[in-house]
Amino acid sequence: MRSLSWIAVLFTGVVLFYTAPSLPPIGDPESPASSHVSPYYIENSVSDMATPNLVTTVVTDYRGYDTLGETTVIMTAGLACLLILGFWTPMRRHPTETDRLSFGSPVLDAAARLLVPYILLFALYVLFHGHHSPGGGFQGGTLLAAGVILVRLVRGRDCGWGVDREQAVRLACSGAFLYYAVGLITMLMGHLFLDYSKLPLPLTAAMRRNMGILGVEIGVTVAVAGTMILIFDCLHATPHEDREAEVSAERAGAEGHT
Amino acid sequence: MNDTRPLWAVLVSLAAVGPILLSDKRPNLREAWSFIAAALKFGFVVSLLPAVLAGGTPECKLLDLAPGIALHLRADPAGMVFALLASTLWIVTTLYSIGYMRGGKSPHQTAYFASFAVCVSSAIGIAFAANPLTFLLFFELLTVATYPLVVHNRSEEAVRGGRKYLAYTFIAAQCLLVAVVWSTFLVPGATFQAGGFLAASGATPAQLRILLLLFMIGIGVKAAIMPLHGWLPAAMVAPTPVSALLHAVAVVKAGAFGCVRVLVFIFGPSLLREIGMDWLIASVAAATIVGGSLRALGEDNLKRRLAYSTVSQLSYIVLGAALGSPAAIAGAIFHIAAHGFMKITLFFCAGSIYTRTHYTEIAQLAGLGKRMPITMGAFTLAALGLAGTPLLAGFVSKWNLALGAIHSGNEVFVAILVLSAFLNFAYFFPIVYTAFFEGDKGETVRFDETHVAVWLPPALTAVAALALGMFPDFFWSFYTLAWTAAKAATGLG
Amino acid sequence: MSAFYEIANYWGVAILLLVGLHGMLARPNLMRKLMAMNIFQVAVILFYLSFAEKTGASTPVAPHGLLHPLAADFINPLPHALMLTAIVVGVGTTGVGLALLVSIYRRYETLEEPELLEKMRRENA
Amino acid sequence: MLLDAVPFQDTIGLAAQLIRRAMPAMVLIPLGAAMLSPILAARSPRAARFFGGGALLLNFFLSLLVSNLVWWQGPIHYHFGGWAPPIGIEYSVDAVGAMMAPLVAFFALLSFASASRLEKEWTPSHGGAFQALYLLLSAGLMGIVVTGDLFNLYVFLEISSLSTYALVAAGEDRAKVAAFRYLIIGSVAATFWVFGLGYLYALTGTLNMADMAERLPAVIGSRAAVAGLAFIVAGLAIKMALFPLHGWQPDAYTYAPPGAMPFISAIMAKVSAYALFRVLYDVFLKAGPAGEALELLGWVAALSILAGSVLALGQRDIRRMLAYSSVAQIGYVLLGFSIGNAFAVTGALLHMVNHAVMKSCCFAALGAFRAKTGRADVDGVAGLAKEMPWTAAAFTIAALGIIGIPPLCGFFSKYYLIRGAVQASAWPFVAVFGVSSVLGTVYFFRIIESLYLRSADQGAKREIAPLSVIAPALLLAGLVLALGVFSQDVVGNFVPIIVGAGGPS
Repeated sequence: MRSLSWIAVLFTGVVLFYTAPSLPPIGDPESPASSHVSPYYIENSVSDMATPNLVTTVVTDYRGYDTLGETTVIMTAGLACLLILGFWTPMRRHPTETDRLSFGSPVLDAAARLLVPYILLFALYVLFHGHHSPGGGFQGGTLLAAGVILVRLVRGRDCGWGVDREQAVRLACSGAFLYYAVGLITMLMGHLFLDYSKLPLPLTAAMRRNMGILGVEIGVTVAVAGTMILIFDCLHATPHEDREAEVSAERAGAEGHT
Repeated sequence: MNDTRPLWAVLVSLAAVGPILLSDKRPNLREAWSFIAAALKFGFVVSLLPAVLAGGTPECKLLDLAPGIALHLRADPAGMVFALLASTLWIVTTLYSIGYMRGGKSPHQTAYFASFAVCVSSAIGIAFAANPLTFLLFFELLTVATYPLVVHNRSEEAVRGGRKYLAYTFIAAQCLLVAVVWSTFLVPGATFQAGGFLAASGATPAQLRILLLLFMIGIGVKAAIMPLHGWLPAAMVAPTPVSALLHAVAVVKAGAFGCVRVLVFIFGPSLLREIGMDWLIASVAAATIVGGSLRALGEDNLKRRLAYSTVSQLSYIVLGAALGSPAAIAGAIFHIAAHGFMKITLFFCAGSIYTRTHYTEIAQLAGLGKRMPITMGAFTLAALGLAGTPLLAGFVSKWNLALGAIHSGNEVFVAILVLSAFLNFAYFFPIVYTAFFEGDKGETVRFDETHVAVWLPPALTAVAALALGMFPDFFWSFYTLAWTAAKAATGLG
Repeated sequence: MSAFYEIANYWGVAILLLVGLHGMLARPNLMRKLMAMNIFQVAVILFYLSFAEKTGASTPVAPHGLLHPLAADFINPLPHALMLTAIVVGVGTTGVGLALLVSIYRRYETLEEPELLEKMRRENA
Repeated sequence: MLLDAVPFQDTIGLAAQLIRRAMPAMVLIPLGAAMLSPILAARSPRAARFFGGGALLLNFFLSLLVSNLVWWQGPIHYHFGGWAPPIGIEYSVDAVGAMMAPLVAFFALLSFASASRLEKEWTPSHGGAFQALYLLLSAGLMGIVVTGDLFNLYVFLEISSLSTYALVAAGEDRAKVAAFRYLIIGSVAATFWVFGLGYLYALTGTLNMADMAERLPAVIGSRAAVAGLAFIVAGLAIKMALFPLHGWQPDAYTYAPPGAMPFISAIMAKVSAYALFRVLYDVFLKAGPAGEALELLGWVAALSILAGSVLALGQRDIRRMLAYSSVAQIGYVLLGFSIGNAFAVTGALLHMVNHAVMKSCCFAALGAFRAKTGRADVDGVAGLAKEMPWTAAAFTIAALGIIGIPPLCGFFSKYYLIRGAVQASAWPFVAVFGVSSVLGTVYFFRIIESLYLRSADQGAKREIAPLSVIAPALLLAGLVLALGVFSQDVVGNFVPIIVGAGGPS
């Protein structure tokens, strides 16, 4: 296996170093990449969909179908983790003694209690302000998941505001489906898939696109948040039999002490 | 224009495969199906005879196999000879195998009858194929359909024989595929024409030689030409009706007929002579004739000796087709039929000897002539025919082959034919002698023939061989068919 | 043909790519392979983003009220949009890879490939 | 109602317009069904399974309608979000795409029954996830087939890859190691594709296939374009499991769950080969891929054919042997593309269809054998022909097809490939076809021999193989025969298009 790797590395290296000089110089405004399609994006996105953030317009509207694919990729990853590690450890309502303190020392507990609300609030800001400043669905979703996972880490494995694995799966799938539904509405009305300007909203075409982008961003956020929590939960879960062994060991330990 | 009789001739036995497989539990019904299919097929083929004799070529085109090439069936004189032989002998062999199988109680009889039906239908398909691709299609179908027969009794030796058979035939199949594709590339949409269609192909002589080599390897394995004949003796482990099928009715005969198709109907005598390959192939055939006979001398097992005799007899056909003069081609095509009748008689006799006495070695046959006069009588008649004695079918084809050799200017092959006659005599006469003149003279031996279905077929085919010898146009008019094909091929018109 | 300094980014990309590729193919530890895969994917992200560069152009967010932004003022947003997808795909693949590693470790108690293959062979025999 | 008010001819026009509008639904139906499956499965697994099956059935009919419309009225284009290319993303289905789409939809539908049969032992949400991933795989593959945008192809390539890693990992314990190796090598392949696309984007500034085809001739001379093509082809070669890069396939095929195998084995490599066809003959055609680049590709393919056949000889486990045989057969397809003339390319495309049918028939039959005896090696299937005559016959027909016996379909694709090779007088490649068929005969007849000629050891445990596993095998065997006899109708549709569309003469 090692010799194959050296051959592959050598061969790829030669191709890279031999062909790099013939690429256009970096930063050159006349390079094909910057002169063929992207000028349209830059000049028309504000007038087309009243969204100053050019990247968001490209991500969610001009190449909106790519992002639907992306959201599906995230959902696929979540479902894949569920299938591979689908050992079903149902959430227990009343965490045992060790669960509460697995990570949480009092200092961490207090810090988390302060930090998490701001993380979640900032996540919503990033989502809703994605039109005007760098941000959008993916970043918002990740931040949401970060908040929830921080609580899990601090407060112990099994409590995370009732977002157990079942809800996480449902969250991931419904987020992706929301994005899909926004596109489907225009298609069922006889127009093109994901053509936000044809959404049945009493607004101008540009504003309809703006709202379409927002709806799609929400779908992405929900999908990404759900998937992140699902993946964390799967990786974190211990299979049934280990679980019972752990609990029984715990009980034996408790009797031993008393 | 679309005369569908050739199509029905091919399809009727394929259609019979279903009922044969389904009536596995009821042997009588299964044999009945085989008989009905054989009779129908024989009827269709014979119904084509008057049209072909009158010079017509009833044909029918079905769906396209490739751009510009259709599944094209056409009954021309040469094809008719092979088709008539195959359908006639199928009836006789079905009768014989019922007797033989019943007697021998061998298992897997349904598989035997089903693959037998597929073999014969692909043989008829090969006979009536009008373009190389259709020929290839039926040729490979025959290859696959014969495998279950070669490994019929599932013994370790049979499986090894099957493996050898597969090795030879599948390598040949690839060469044939390339050759067919190449020929359709050189002359797109070409069909078999008497006198060959490659003349106008514009390929260089070197390419044509390679193409011919590929064709000969592809078809030579089935025609058991010397270096490629290894699988045939190994396939002798199968029961006798299977060997009869292999040797006389379909498989090896399809190979020989394939050689005639390639040498006469794809390349054509003039082109062969032009690229200087005619004497090469003729000499290989001659070498096979002599080599096969010498190997036959050395074999003590009766069936293996007959196998090597087939190897040498088949090369008569290849020799005739290679020489290219009208008489040689006519002799070659006639020998397809003559050898069919004679060799099947020998195998039937070998089978009836085995069912009655379980003798397989020639030394054991001492004094058998008196116990089984009909079988041994038929054996002697067929053996003499193969040796080429006058008044028998073998003589007619050998006479024409010798005439053809002289016409085409290679007299040396006449010597080969004479030498092979002596060799034939040398390896058949000891059998006849031990059967009739040796063995304990004294005690009276009672008549001890096997079941009627086992000794009647060899008698019939021996008489047919005799009849063909005396009246070459007897019933099937093989002789006129052979000569019409030969005249057309050499432009005598 | 661009001069050496004009395409400096691409040397960085090449090095990252080669390090990632070597790490994935040669490293015996499966977790290291996964990390090398991330390096490999980051290299591509850097590669695309170096197309987006325009000298003298600012980040692709039009200031408030500017109705018709000029192409020369803003860098090319397309590669950034595409690399959002590549990042997401990277996360997805790493997530599934981690899940596989967890289940392998739980079943075979090792992540070293030679040991792993040895255990599988012994079980198989 | 709208329709009956319109006279008959207009309804045809209306129907055509409707299908033209509904074309992307070929991807969206399985995609939507996949998104809803886990939610539905939590409530009632049976309803979820009918929902998934119904979605695939509807998808198959739609793909038939679309392909007939394409073959009748020419390519269909669809602009997402109302943005015409190269601004937005475009779906474009031409004659060859119209052949692949029903193929993907058919195999997704066919092995859905046997794949979902496996879920009985799992919890509902586990099953829901399996079905969702199966639907995502079919949506991903269909997305690759119909897309007209190179980056969109990467996204759907990634969807199908991720779901395949999970489906493979759902098999027995060793499958997880095989899935991890497949994940690593698969992500190398996908990243190579993006990297190569980066080069081409840097030179042409567009991601749309048609637009890039227009702009490539100007820049084809530069080294970067050749490097881009090299990376793209390398990436796809890994996905197609071409020799030296096929390391992941044998393990993945061996340990994957038998239910999903007919689908995975048949379609995965073919869709990557089809993507390669789009790159070589849609994107790079006008620029004329460098002669020697195609020549090199041809030699890699020839090497892959021989190596795959030889490696397949040495295998006792039939699944591993079929995996190596797939390495060889995909080499046929690549060799057909690299020879380049109309016959060879037609042969390559036809071989994609034929091999998909034949290989999945082998795996379906093998699944039935394994359900019966629990073993999948050559000795394990000894003497099974007596107990399972129909499945054994199906396996034999598929095996003879792969070897190339007329009138089965394998013969005709080989006929075109050899005809193309002879026309380009590429004699070494003709020899390669011959040798690999002979090798194929050896390793397939070893199994046929074991099936029919050896007696079964009575000790092995015997369950009844369920009909849902045997039925696909029989249906596919029938298809092998039908495709062979009617190969002209399949070919008739896309030969003129390839030759007509300025393809290779």
